[in-house]
Amino acid sequence: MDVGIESHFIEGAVLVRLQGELDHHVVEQIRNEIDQKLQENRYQALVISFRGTDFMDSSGLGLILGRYRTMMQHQGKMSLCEVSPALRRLFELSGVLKILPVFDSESEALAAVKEG
Amino acid sequence: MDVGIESHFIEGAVLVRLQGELDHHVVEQIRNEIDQKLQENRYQALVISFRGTDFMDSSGLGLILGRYRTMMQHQGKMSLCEVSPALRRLFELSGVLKILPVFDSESEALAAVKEG
Amino acid sequence: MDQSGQRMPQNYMQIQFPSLSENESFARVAVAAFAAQLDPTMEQLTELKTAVSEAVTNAIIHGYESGVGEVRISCAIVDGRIDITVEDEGVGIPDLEQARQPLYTSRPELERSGMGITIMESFVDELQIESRPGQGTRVVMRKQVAKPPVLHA
Amino acid sequence: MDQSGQRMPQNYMQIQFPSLSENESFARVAVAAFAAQLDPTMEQLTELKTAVSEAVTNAIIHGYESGVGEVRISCAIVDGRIDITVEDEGVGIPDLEQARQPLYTSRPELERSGMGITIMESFVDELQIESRPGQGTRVVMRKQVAKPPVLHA
Ligand SMILES: Nc1ncnc2c1ncn2[C@@H]1O[C@H](COP(=O)(O)OP(=O)(O)O)[C@@H](O)[C@H]1O
Ligand SMILES: Nc1ncnc2c1ncn2[C@@H]1O[C@H](COP(=O)(O)OP(=O)(O)O)[C@@H](O)[C@H]1O
Repeated sequence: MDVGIESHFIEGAVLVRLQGELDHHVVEQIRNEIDQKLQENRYQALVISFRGTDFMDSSGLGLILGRYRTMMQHQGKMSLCEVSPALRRLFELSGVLKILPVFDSESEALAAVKEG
Repeated sequence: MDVGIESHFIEGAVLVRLQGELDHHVVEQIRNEIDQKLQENRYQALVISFRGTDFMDSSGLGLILGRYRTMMQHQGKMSLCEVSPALRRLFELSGVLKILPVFDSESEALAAVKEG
Repeated sequence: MDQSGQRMPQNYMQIQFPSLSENESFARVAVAAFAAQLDPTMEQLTELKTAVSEAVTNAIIHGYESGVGEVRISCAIVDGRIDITVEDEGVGIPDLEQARQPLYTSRPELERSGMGITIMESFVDELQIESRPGQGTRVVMRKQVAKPPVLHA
Repeated sequence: MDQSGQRMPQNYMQIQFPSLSENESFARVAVAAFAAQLDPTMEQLTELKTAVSEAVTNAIIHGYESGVGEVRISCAIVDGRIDITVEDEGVGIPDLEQARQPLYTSRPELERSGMGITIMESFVDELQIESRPGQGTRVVMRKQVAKPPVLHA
């Protein structure tokens, strides 16, 4: 199936690349994997890249907002990148754009969570 | 929708490029267009290219065999090209491979119908 | 036109499946494949898929909670418009007005965002929700995809 | 296992639509989207789509000839195998043995190739056709897509 998640530790941050169609079925399967990586990283920094995300619905928003809450609780930093116009519209509608920075490239998103 | 046909007159032959999914619905729509071009060409030569054909079922075989019959009646020449493994299997199963030459490229297929 | 002055659908389909999360992707792809005959833009297709995904996910998560029941989708095409109905026979929605509030969710523990109904509303032209507690929920979405034909008087 | 010793399906779906040629593509895409949960190879997916396309086209062209009736597809998944049933309530097949001959077609004037049933046979593991003249036709196709789970005695 389309489930795809690839996660890396890069310069103190967890970089998660989400692939395929991000719906409720898939989100249930990948949430634990992300949370485990965050624990290993002691919630320092998280970058989510949507380059490979072909589809997303509000279950994906729930995943993002849930990770945002966790990171805030631990004073961690978080950013998003490589967001298609369709996804940007969802992010706008749900207020994600107001609370999280969105960058064009992974390197910009990684630089942003390392600052300060 | 996926209906796609592109036809050209090239050096005395009709070159037809079939695009998309070749099923009964689509075949009904494109048969007349091919036959009209053949009439203009006085049934001299026909090359069908399947480079853009993503899917085909036995309705597509009916289209090919029907054109083959028409071309034979008029002592015209016909060849096929750019056939994917999936299509080749259908051609093998139905005996198309026994009566029609299949080439890798359009130029080879065109050269073959001009010979003799 | 039929007796009631409504125009008859030019095409329709129905699908049914158990409320398993594996079927969310099947449901939206099936509706998109049906809608393809209206020659939608990529944007319209994404909107339809997203709206269907929201309605089906709600039937699975909220309608049938942890149990399994049947989800039914019917689609009709009339004059370039697609009407999509998603139904469950689940627990129903006790307070529809509350449910329609952006960010409201009854299942925050599942990390639901509470944006499903808001997304449906903004991705289709017309959204209608009927629900009876204990009996189920029916979501009707209408979207004009292609131009309607010119009608003769 | 149920009473009869058959294993219950782990998932299923049903679709219904009028016998319009526009729906041929919808039907095979819907079945492929459902079969995707078995993680088929591209080749298996093409085989399933082709077999479904043949059965649905036959229901439309032969079953309902020039009129319009309903085509129904049901799919069930059991232990990595998909069972697909395509049904119509059309004219039926008077001589099944003849119909199954490669290259036999009752509609040569429509440029049918007579290869539909032969293709279904070679693209699935098991093909069963039941038909009653005047009442309709039911085509059942079975295909093992993923490995069946190891059963405990
Ligand atoms: N089919 C349904 N059956 C029962 N309750 C539903 C259904 N659809 C929506 N609801 C209720 O409406 C609320 C809001 O739905 P929605 O906006 O999609 O957000 P979410 O799915 O994130 O909770 C849900 O939390 C639920 O209480
Ligand atoms: N659903 C059906 N209803 C009635 N007749 C059918 C049906 N399916 C197949 N047949 C009969 O079986 C014949 C062979 O079918 P097939 O091998 O698919 O070839 P084709 O569709 O090219 O005619 C058809 O020509 C038709 O007479």
